[in-house]
Amino acid sequence: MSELVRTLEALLFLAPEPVGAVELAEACAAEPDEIAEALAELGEVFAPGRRGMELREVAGGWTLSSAPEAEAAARRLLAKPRTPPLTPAQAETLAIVAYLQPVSRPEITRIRGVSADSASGTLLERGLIEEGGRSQFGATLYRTTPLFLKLFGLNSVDDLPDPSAWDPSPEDEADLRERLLKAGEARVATPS
Amino acid sequence: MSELVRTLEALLFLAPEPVGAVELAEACAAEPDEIAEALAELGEVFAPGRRGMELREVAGGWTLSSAPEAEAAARRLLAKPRTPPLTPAQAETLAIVAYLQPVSRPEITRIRGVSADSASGTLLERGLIEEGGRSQFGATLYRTTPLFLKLFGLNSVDDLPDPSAWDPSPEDEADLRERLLKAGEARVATPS
Amino acid sequence: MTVAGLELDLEVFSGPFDLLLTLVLREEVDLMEVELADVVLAYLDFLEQRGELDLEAATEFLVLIAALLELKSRLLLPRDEEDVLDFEPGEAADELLARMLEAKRYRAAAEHLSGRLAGEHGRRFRSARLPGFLRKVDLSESAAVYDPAQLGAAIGALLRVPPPISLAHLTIPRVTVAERLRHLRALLRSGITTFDEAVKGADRVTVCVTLFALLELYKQGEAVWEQEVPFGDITIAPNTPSGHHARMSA
Repeated sequence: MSELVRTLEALLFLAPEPVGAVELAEACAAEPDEIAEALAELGEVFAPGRRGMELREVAGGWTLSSAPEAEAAARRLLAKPRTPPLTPAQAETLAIVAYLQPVSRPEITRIRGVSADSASGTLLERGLIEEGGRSQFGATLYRTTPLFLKLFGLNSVDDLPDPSAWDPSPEDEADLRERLLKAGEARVATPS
Repeated sequence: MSELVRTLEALLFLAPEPVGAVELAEACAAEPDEIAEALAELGEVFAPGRRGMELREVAGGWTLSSAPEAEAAARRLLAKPRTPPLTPAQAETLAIVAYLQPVSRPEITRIRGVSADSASGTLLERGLIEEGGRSQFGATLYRTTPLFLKLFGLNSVDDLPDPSAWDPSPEDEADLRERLLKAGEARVATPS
Repeated sequence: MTVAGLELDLEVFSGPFDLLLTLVLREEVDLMEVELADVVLAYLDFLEQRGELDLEAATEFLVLIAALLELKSRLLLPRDEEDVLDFEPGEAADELLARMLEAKRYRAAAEHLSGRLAGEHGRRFRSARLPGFLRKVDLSESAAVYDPAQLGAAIGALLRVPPPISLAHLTIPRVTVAERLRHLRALLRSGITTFDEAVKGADRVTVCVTLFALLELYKQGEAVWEQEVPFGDITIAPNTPSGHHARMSA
């Protein structure tokens, strides 16, 4: 392991938050391509399944995380769960904030059709969303946090898939049409 | 690297304090001699001079620490105030503390209309504000720090810009604190 | 089973709820002919059989049935004030469809996010205090990085008092249910009457409130009502033991 790779390992071990390649280059007094090469080597060392740690690129920077295989032991030692799963209401609220940010609470409510107060409160408390300014009427606007990106393994919100990917497909439409015809026939067969 | 060694590596990476061999054995559901063997193997991997981290046995048990060779780079990266752009919530909270100091947390909440716990926590952690005594009702009071002045390029808080340039109704003669509290209460009363 | 699969057996339609919704939105089933009360009853039956309340599914059902009720009420109301009516039925259906698609899109995005989070399960990050040699910050080394104007601007924004909410666009109710109850009871004292008679010359709000009053009379057992054909006049009769059976088509 070269000195630069060792230094990078030490920095990523110490840094409380993901560190961008530019900052790493400055701290190591190295050129960007040297850093890229060293990060690639470190990525090999900490490739999934090899070690107790993994090298990850999240929230716009590089960081080390524990390997998922050690989770059972980590839970026993640290006695606190990683991140509890989201309830459907929380996941929906988070999805709306992630895609439409900055977005106000009334807008979230309009899209969900039900109040999002409790869900957004929990998301704020868990640090997954934060206030990001105010609308022209003074309503608080919400956006996602770097912690959200970290916990969801995303480098940026641009990595989220295009939501139109989940719109009903032409096949689904055709399927519905077919069910319509069948239902129509059934009605003719059994007049009420 | 065996599974047990990988798990130990993950645990020592995550643990903020040194961990004793007995606790490690319990967390890994392994026998003491297996742990001793695994620690010896890990000690080989992280022997001084080999990696960016070192495995060390200290008073309370086993711990990973950064290698001394990386100290200069670590200082360049981390031994400096963290100054990411302030979020709107942080800027609001910091402005309230700067202009009204000393000011209590409940007062900040009343002015903002929403809780400032997370923002003030971050400002405390970054050393921009600090606790400075208690109000007559026992609430913690906040004030700005010398680091705050330094990072804003100010000689003293008297050099803060006159808010009248941004004031929607500068002709209002009332005290700044009273006006902020009144506006905050009006915001809470207005559903947005 | 979710709300979508709720099996319905209505006069004009039999099949799953989601299909009914699709047909209504495509205007292939006339919403005017769908007895939404029967849909609600079918859902209540389903809940009873199931023996437990799935809050998410119940919420979904409420949203959908409320949207259908809104649409139907727009179709049912008299159309004499075209300028005030903001939606054509087709437009309303489009809006409903767009709203459902939007909600569906973010429900799918939510599932994606939950899946992502589950995929990251077990990857923890280190959170330890920095070692001592990194905690000492040299003040003289720190440069000014923030602009004091940001603080002035934040204070200025906090001084802004929100404009009072204008209620001018809301109709102030000038007519009460109690008043319309008195009116209906007076009409019924001289025998059978009609809804048209009861709301002759009245404005839209009064028509609505009269309908509420009529529902109240029906609930109290004071009156029964009948509508022969959709859009036809509603006949209202004082309830006698041998009286007509009430039939509601809302």
